[in-house]
Order: sequence, then C-alpha cells, then structure tokens
Amino acid sequence: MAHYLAARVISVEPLKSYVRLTLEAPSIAAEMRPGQFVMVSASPEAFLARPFSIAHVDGDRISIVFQAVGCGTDWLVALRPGNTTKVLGPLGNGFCLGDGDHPVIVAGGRGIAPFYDLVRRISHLSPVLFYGGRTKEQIVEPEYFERFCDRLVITTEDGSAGRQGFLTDPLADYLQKNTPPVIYGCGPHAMLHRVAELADGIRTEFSMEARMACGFGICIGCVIPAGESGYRRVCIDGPIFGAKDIRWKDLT
Amino acid sequence: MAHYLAARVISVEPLKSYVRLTLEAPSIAAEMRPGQFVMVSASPEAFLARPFSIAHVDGDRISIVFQAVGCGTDWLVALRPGNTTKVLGPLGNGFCLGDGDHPVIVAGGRGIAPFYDLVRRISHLSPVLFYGGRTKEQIVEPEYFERFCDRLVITTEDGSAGRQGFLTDPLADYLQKNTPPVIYGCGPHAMLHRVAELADGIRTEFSMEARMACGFGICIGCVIPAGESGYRRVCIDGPIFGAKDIRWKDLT
Amino acid sequence: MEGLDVRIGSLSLKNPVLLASGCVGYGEEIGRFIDLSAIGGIVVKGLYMKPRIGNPPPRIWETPSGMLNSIGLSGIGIHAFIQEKLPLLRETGATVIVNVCGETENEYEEVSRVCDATDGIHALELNISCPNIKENGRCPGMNRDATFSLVSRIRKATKKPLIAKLSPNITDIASIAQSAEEAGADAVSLINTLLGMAIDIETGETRTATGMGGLSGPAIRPVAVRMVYQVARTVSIPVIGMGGISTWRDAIEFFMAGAGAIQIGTTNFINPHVSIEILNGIQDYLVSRRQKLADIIGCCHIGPRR
Amino acid sequence: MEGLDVRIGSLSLKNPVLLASGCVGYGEEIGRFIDLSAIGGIVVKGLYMKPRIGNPPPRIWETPSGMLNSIGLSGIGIHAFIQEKLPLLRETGATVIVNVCGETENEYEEVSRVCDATDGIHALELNISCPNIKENGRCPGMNRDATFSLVSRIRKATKKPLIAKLSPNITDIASIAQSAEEAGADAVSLINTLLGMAIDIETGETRTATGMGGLSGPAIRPVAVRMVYQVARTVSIPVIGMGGISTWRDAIEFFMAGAGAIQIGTTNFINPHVSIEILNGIQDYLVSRRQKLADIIGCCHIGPRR
Ligand SMILES: Cc1cc2nc3c(=O)[nH]c(=O)nc-3n(C[C@H](O)[C@H](O)[C@H](O)COP(=O)(O)OP(=O)(O)OC[C@H]3O[C@@H](n4cnc5c(N)ncnc54)[C@H](O)[C@@H]3O)c2cc1C
Ligand SMILES: Cc1cc2nc3c(=O)[nH]c(=O)nc-3n(C[C@H](O)[C@H](O)[C@H](O)COP(=O)(O)OP(=O)(O)OC[C@H]3O[C@@H](n4cnc5c(N)ncnc54)[C@H](O)[C@@H]3O)c2cc1C
Ligand SMILES: Cc1cc2nc3c(=O)[nH]c(=O)nc-3n(C[C@H](O)[C@H](O)[C@H](O)COP(=O)(O)O)c2cc1C
Ligand SMILES: Cc1cc2nc3c(=O)[nH]c(=O)nc-3n(C[C@H](O)[C@H](O)[C@H](O)COP(=O)(O)O)c2cc1C
Ligand code: FES
Ligand code: FES
Repeated sequence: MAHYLAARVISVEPLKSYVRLTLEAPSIAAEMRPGQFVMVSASPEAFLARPFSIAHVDGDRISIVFQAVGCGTDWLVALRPGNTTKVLGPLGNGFCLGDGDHPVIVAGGRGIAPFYDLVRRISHLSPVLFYGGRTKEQIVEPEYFERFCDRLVITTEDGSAGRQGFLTDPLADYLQKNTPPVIYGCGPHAMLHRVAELADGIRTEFSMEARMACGFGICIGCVIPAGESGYRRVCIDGPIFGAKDIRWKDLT
Repeated sequence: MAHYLAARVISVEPLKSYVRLTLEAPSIAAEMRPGQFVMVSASPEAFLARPFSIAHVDGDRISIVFQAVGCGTDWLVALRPGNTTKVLGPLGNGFCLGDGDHPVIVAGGRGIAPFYDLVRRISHLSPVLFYGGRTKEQIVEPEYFERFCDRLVITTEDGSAGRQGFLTDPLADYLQKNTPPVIYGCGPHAMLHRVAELADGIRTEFSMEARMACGFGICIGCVIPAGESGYRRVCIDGPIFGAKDIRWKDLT
Repeated sequence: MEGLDVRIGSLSLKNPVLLASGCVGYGEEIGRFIDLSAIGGIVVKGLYMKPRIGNPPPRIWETPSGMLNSIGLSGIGIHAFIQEKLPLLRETGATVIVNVCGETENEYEEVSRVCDATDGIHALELNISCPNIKENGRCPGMNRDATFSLVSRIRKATKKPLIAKLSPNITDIASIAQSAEEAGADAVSLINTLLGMAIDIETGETRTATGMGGLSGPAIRPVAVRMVYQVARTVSIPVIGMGGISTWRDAIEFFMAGAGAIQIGTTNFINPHVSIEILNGIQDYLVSRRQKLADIIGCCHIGPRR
Repeated sequence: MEGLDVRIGSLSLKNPVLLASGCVGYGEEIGRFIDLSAIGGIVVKGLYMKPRIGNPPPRIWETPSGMLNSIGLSGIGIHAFIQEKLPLLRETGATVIVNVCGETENEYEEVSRVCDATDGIHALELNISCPNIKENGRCPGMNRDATFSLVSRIRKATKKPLIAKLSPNITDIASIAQSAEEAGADAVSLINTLLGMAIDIETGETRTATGMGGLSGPAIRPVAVRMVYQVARTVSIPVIGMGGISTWRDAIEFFMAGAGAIQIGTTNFINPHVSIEILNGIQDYLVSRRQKLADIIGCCHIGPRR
C-alpha cells in the first residue's frame, strides 16, 4: 500500500554529480521493495510531484539519489535538515528477485539509484554489476557496490574511471561467455535498448522512465509503447518491464 | 532612485505578534527616507511581491517588522540567514519631516513599523507617541520608543498593557490641550479615519495601505479615493497622504 | 453531516464533492487511498463504445500552477468498463457517473443507451467538450446548435440523470449552458480544460505529442469561477463546478459563484486524499458559520458591500 | 545585435521586445529602471479621448501564478498624454505605440486621428479586446463583424502602422485575426487577459470591485502560446505574442509558435528590469545557436521528431 506523508529531511549529501536526500518516512521504509519509487513534492514552484527510485532503506528512513536537472530537483538540493516535503510511496511494481546465481545488473549514470537496495538484498546470489557513466563524477560509491557484488565493471566515456567506452562493450563480452538468470537494468532508454538486444533470450527487468503527473495510475500520462500494440503506464504497470514487452522503436 | 536586488537574509527575529526580518540591502539602506517601503518577493508560491514599510536602517542593512497573515508573510517567517530574497526599493514618498516641537505619532498594531526610523530621526523634536494594540502582544519594544520620544502613551483593548481602550481616547484628551505641528499616523484605516476627525486643522501625514501589484506606479492597481474626485496610487503618490486629501467615506 | 446532499435530476448525492473524469481512472487506484462511498460520487474516465489506445506520449507537461495533458481519451470502452471495473466500483458503494464520449452522435447515443441499461451507473456526464480530439481542438460544446442537437438526442436515450460537460474554449459559455438546459440536461458541469500549448525551445517540438493539450490545475481557477458564475446566473438547473480546486477554500469559492456541487481533478494527482480533506473542510466551514450548503450557493456579491 | 529588427507595416522596430499596454503606464516610472530606447518599443496604457478615473478599488488580486486586474482603463486621455507624457517619452528615444480605446466606434476613430496627426507616436494598437468594460466582459474583439468594421474604419483614419489587439475570450481566435487582416491591420497582437473571477470566502465579495477581472501572468502562458500558434498559421501579417512571458525562454516559445515580436506585461511588476534581461537572453540564445530571429519564428513542430 502506498502512503502519502510529510517526511522530515534528515540529510542532503552531495555525491559527485548527484545528491543523496534522506527522509524520515517510516511507513514507506517498512513496505518498500527494490525497484519501487516515490513521488516527492518538489517545491511550490513545481506544480507536480517528481518520481525518484528509492535507493536506500534504513530503519525509518529512505534515501533517493538524484541529479539536479531542473526546478524541482534544484529545490530538493536546497532542502535542509528539519524541512519537510510531501512523499507518496512506495509506488510501482518493483523488481522480481530471482534465485539464480550471478544475476547481472546494468546501471547507466543516475540509473544506479534503484540498485543500492537491490544489491544488498541479493548479495547472496553474487551479482555482477556493469556500471557506466560519462566521467568518474557519475560513478558514485563504487566501494559500496563492491561490498555486495561478486564483480564490479566500471566504464566511463572519457576513461576517467574504469574502462573507457560504453558499458555495453564489456557487457557484450560477458554475455558471450555467461548466461545470467536475469539482467536488471536502469539508465537512459538508448542504453537499455542496446542491452535488450544483447540480452536475447535472457530474462530482463528494466526500470523505465516517463514524465509523470500522478505516479499511481490515475492520469494515464506516463505511458510507453509496450505489448503488441497500445501503451502501458510506467508508474503502475512498471516501472519495471521485461525488455521484450517494450516496443523499442516506438519509444520517443 | 529605487533598486532591485537579491538581498541576503541577516536575521529573522520574533517580536511578540510580529517578526523582524533584517536584510542586507546597501543601496536601499543608503537612500531610504522614513515612511518609504520596499516590495519583497515573498515566495515562489506568492506570485506578486509584498509591500512592507522600512522599519530600521543600520549601515548596509534594512529591517521590516511584519505580521504573518498569509502565504507570503508565512514564507518570510521561514527564511533563514543565508537565504536571499528579491527586494525593490526604497519606494513611495516618505514622511515630510517638519521642524516643530512635540510632533504626535499615532501607531496602531503593526502600524508601528515606519516609526522605528522616524522617531530616531526626529527625537530632537521630542515626539509624543500614541501606540495602541489589541493586547500587549501587539506592543513591541516600548523601551526602544521611550528612548526617542518625549512621551509614550500605550493603550490596549484588553488592558494587558498601558491604558485600556482605543488610542484615540488619550489622543483626544491630548489634542484638547495641545496643538502639535503635525500628526504622523499608521494603522488600520478605521483608526486613521478617527484620528483624521480629531486632527481638525492640524497637518497630518498618514501612511495608507492598499493591495499592490508593482509598488512603483505602473499598474494603477493600488488606488484609494483621494482629492476632489478620482483616485491616487498609494505606492507612488503615497503611501503618505494628508488626511484631508483622503475621501474617507469612499474608502472600502 | 446533514444539509450537504445535492440533487441532480432524480439522483441524490450524499455530498457535493465529486471526483472529475480523467483524473481518477475507473476508481481502482484512487480507491486504495480513499473510501469512495464517503464522497458524492466518481466520474470515471471518458468512455467510447470501443477501447481506444489514446494519444502517443509525451502526454503531459507541467506549466505554472497547472499542467497540460493530451491523453486523447484513452480508455477501455464501455463494455470492458462494465465487465471489468464496474463490479469493483459497486462493491465500494460509490455513486458512479460515466463520462460519455463519441466520435459521432451515433456513438454518443450508443454509449448512453448502454449506460442507461446498466445497473450501478447512476448518471451520465456527456463529454461534449473534450479538447484533445482532432480538428484544431474543436468539439460539439463549442457550438449552440451542436450542443442542443446532441443533448436532445441523448436525453431521449436515457432516463438517468444527464449532465452536460461544457468546454471553456468559447466566447459565451452561458449560451451553451442554456442550449444544454433547453435540450433537457439535468445539470451542467464545467469547466473542462483550456486549450494550451508548450514548446521545447531546444528542439522546437511541442511538449505534448499532439501539439495542443488541455490546461488544468489552479492556474485556470479564476477562469472557472468566472464561468460558473456566468452560467449559474443563466440556467436554473444545477451547476457542477470544477477547475483548479485544490483546497476546501477553493471549493467554497465555487459554491459562492453558484455551483451546487464540485469536482476535483488534477489535485488528486498530487494528493490522493485531497477530496476527503476538501469535504471535511467544507463541513467545518459550514458548521463554524452555522450555515447549510444551500445558504452559500450563489451568494457572492459583486464588489465590496458598503 | 543584427538580425533582431522587426517590421510592423512601415515601422521598423530595432528588436522584438515590447512593453505591454497597461503594464508600464506611460513610460515614466519604468523609464527610471530601464533605457526605453534599448527595447523594441513601449505600448502605453489604453487611451480614450477623455480622462477616465477607472474602476473603484480593489482592482487587483493575486491568483496561482497570475493576477486578476480590474483597472478599468483608467487613463489621462489622449490629449493630456500628448501634452504631458509624450515629450518625456520622446526624449528617451523610445518607439511609442498608443493603445487606442473607445466606447464607440466614433471615439476609437477620434483617438486614432489624433494619434495619426501626432509626431512621436509611431504606431497604433487598437484595443478591441479590453475585457473589463461593462456588458459581461464583452468587447468588439469577440465578434468577426465588429472586428472587421472597427478595424476597417480605423484603417481609413490612419496611415501609421495599425496593430489589432485580440481578445482570448473567444471560440476561434484565428478567425478574428483573419477579420483584422482583411480589414487592413498591419499586425495582430495577442493575448489580452482572460476573463476571471475570485471570491473572498469570508464575505462573499468578489476580489475585484467589478466582479470579473482580467487574468494575466504565467498561468495563462500555455493558452497564449496556443493562440499565437493558431493565429500565426492563419494570417500572413506579423503576430505579436504575449501572455505570461517572464523569462527569455518563454519568449523563445512564442517565437517558435509564430510570433514575430513579443510584449512583456505583468512580469514588469515583479522585476522592472525584466524586459532588458529577456532581450539579452534572446540574443545569447540566438548567438549560441548561430541563428537569426527569423530562423526560429514559427519553427515549432507538432510532437517528437522521429
Ligand atoms: C520511475 C522513475 C524513477 C526515477 N528515479 C530517479 C532517480 O532515482 N534519480 C534521478 O536523478 N532521477 C530519477 N528519475 C527522473 C526524475 O524524475 C527527473 O529527473 C525529475 O523529475 C526532474 O525534475 P525537475 O523539476 O528537476 O526537472 P524539470 O524542470 O521538470 O525537467 C528537466 C528535464 O528533466 C526531464 N524530466 C522531467 N520529468 C521527468 C521524468 N519523470 N522522467 C524523466 N525525465 C524527466 C524534462 O523533460 C526536462 O528535460 C526517475 C524518473 C522516473 C519516472
Ligand atoms: C505601503 C505598505 C506598507 C506596509 N507595511 C507593512 C509592515 O510594515 N508590516 C506589515 O506587517 N504589513 C505591512 N503591510 C501589509 C502587508 O503588505 C500585507 O500584510 C502582506 O502583503 C500580506 O501578504 P501575505 O501573502 O502574507 O497575505 P495574503 O495571503 O496576500 O493576504 C492575507 C490578507 O492580507 C490582505 N492583504 C494582502 N495584501 C495587502 C496589502 N498590500 N495591504 C493590506 N492588506 C493586504 C489580504 O487582503 C488578505 O486579507 C504594508 C502594506 C502597504 C501597502
Ligand atoms: C489527465 C486529464 C484527463 C482528463 N480526461 C477527461 C475526460 O476523459 N473527460 C472529461 O470530461 N474531462 C477530462 N478531463 C478534464 C477534467 O475532468 C476537468 O474538467 C479539468 O481537468 C479541470 O479540473 P481540474 O483543474 O480540477 O483538473 C481530464 C483532465 C486531466 C488533467
Ligand atoms: C494591470 C493591467 C492593465 C492592463 N491594461 C491594458 C490596457 O490598457 N490595454 C490593453 O490592451 N491591455 C491591457 N492589459 C493587458 C496586457 O497588455 C497583456 O495583454 C496581458 O496582461 C497579458 O500579458 P502578461 O501576462 O505578460 O501580462 C493590462 C494588463 C494588466 C495586468
Ligand atoms: S503517472 Fe499518472 S498514470 Fe502514471
Ligand atoms: S502598486 Fe502598481 S501602481 Fe501602485
């Protein structure tokens, strides 16, 4: 069940290119599954709330890890401990946690967010994380992920951290030699599309994005082309979709 | 000349029923005359800026003393040192500083604001201040005003400070025995109207209020009935008017 | 609380707070947050005979104090609604109003007949005003004759309470309301969204895939209050007001302008409990003033009282 | 910067940023903040033959991302303007456009003839759209025939560039624009304010003394962009866009929708320097993209490019 509450800000920490906002939201923390998200009321200036993956859960607290890209996220960055903001969640279907060994996780840039919690919960399955960014500023807290993953492969477009290039290159190599039980993915749609092509036959769990008004299924605004024809709502039919359900060519 | 600038918040102090907000606004502080006001951009939620009398000037700083009555003033109360807010000013005509002894000042409730600076500047003339409120919570910093005034007469409607009743009662007594060179007034229009009746023949300088959109004369929104017929703009033809210029019966 | 009930034709609503069409789906998701039987009723998303996939994304864009939408009357069609959604809605005890759509007068009539024949559908709201359809945003509600002709025809197709939902994208909304009344509508509801547009200045692309979209939210409230006022002075059937209501205070404004009931749309997106909060606020306001709802409907006064 | 000049009939504006009528008085007060010769021009507050005291207060009310006004075309009259205000304006080097008003066609014509005969008045903006006048907010700009008749008549009364300022409170703004074009207008400007209303729920009094007021500010921007788009696709004379422009980004949206120039209204109230900031922002945008103004006018594209 989703809850709507005024959450107290615990902390706002810079994380290289991103920011981690920690909120006190007991009922959301208690019920959240990895891959779910929250709608955060961003500011009086931003009329609609903004969707963010839940990154961490810790007792009564949840965190989101986000990039400041516009008026809503700018306002979130300016929050201070003691302020409050409205939060609605947990929302969306969340990842299906499989039980095979060496699941693969593919994260592009701020697409790392939902995997903070996921890797912790599936660390017994020895996940393999492919984590790419434009520069090292987009690769946050690799030590955290190393703790929970069997392997961590980092790529940056400018070579400032890990291997230079796109993460789909080492991923392609890996998939030539291994057949993971599932590929979890979050990042730019173009990246996910490429991963979908590589995945061929392997079960996929991709976290998709769309502009949202409500986040819980009532506005039908957040649709993406999915299934044989027509659209599916990212917020409630997703945000986690199997790659083969998406009509990638119709994605704008 | 009026300036438009982003002013840094120095402090926000509760003053019984009111709040004092101190801002760093050097160019405004340098040019301000008592009785002038500033337009403060209140919040992203409040679309228009809000007018406030300039209470104190101290070096590079100005203060306003205000009451939280709605979304804009609530937001101002929540400001913290280090925040900034846009300020436009100094605006309006300001008081004419006369040179006769024992000028009378009449302040109702938050109408005390413009007199912080005035009493300081005319203390050599030994002003007499009539200061009324509903309760003692509306009588702020009497010790400050005592320092600069020859006499301070306080009234409250509930008798919790000074004499019980309306300030127009002791004022009427005073005016029976004395003929001050000028009466400065600021407060609810109903109070000022009564003071105008008592003033009969004495020069008056009343600070008037109206809802404002611009504060500097371009919207023609802030008019009050004044002169023989027609309207005058409070922001630029005022806010200080002689009582006999106001058509009190047409005031809404 | 007593004195909050509202009559729309033969239908009695237990209170004047309704959920607006298109802003609460078919009730399933919003029903997880609020008790649908506690409010006056729910107007479900517009329905045609057949399912429709709606417009391509992007479908929404935020604007100052509002939003543009171009959902395009995506929906499951009246039959699927009745089979898959209505049973759940009936279980909640909600008063159900169907927002009736059609590409042709025939289709409007067909949908209406199905609604008329179906238990558990309490009233019809005829959507003569959806601005997202083709033709530069035109709709029957932009024209007196088209309104009269359509409403008359549907009036013959159903005995259930019939509400005509008006478009604000017109010169004289009162005259359209009058046509609807003359044609037999039991009530009018207004306003639907204002036609708007926004453009991405990096690409030149419109922010919704269809170019134009419908503007809703607090930004449009002053326009909605004005139109409710104009319509309420003109017709004698009940007026259901909406457009940017986000607090109980806004709701009171609409009652004072002449609305007998209100609908909450966009604000549900931001706060799923808001309709209950608004209902409570209305009750508290009336109790504190010892008034009944009827006392404040249309009580507004032009300019200051002397 | 080159490539920023705009032609309106025989008039050449040095850049496309104008100050909107009613939002900058007669230029005196705003001229203390900005150099009026640096911007494209100033449209002064609407003028009748005689002085008018305007509507009683309260005249303004804040709304979500906007404001209502009911100033009521308070003004000093065309003769006082020419004697008392125009000389000051001429000294600043501003391009001066008079917003021409009238209670009758005769009065519109009289004011226009005076403007035509006066040096230092560069163009006329015919205010066929002021929504604050009596009669439920009606104005000539709500009707094709009234528009055609009035514009034709004024066209004969002046050789100066003639701009028709359109009302948004209508069903089909493009057809009104077309009437104005056919009647000989050199340009159309839009939008004037949307008719709105707000009510004080403590007293039931309307927030402006006249009941209705004109809604302006960012709240109405999506409606304005949409109307500019519709009009620009219909007429071949220049379109001057306005409505809620508060940043240079908003201005670019209007150009992309088809405006050849823009006006800044309400935002001047909040930031008296904003027109200069917007002009600079437009220049920087064009420089960074190596484009001329003409390259982006009307360049918007419906929905995402594939
Ligand atoms: C399910 C979901 C989970 C998300 N999780 C995260 C996360 O963990 N961390 C994070 O940094 N971001 C996340 N996002 C994206 C985040 O919602 C947007 O960055 C945010 O809404 C931008 O708000 P703004 O007001 O700052 O930007 P705006 O001023 O609204 O827009 C700035 C830019 O961001 C784009 N944008 C706006 N809303 C969205 C959206 N819903 N999805 C994608 N792009 C958008 C706009 O088109 C525009 O180009 C997620 C989005 C979804 C749908
Ligand atoms: C020249 C001038 C000087 C002023 N100086 C002071 C001052 O020193 N200290 C102080 O506390 N207040 C002062 N005011 C009043 C102050 O501007 C209002 O209290 C403030 O604008 C309310 O803003 P808000 O957003 O909190 O309230 P809103 O939510 O906008 O309104 C709350 C209530 O306040 C009323 N109101 C709104 N604007 C004004 C206004 N401009 N004048 C009067 N009532 C208004 C509204 O009608 C409403 O009833 C002054 C007003 C003027 C015109
Ligand atoms: C996303 C969305 C979808 C809508 N769909 C419909 C619809 O199907 N039928 C209809 O009559 N109105 C529809 N509307 C209009 C609303 O019912 C309402 O008239 C309008 O949004 C104004 O109210 P609001 O500002 O409270 O949202 C829709 C509005 C929104 C925002
Ligand atoms: C206080 C005020 C007074 C106005 N007076 C006039 C006027 O005299 N003549 C006119 O054509 N438009 C007038 N307008 C309309 C503006 O010129 C403009 O069309 C409208 O406000 C939309 O632009 P904006 O949102 O940038 O303000 C007035 C607007 C406001 C806010
Ligand atoms: S965001 Fe509203 S349905 Fe998904
Ligand atoms: S507030 Fe605009 S003229 Fe006074």
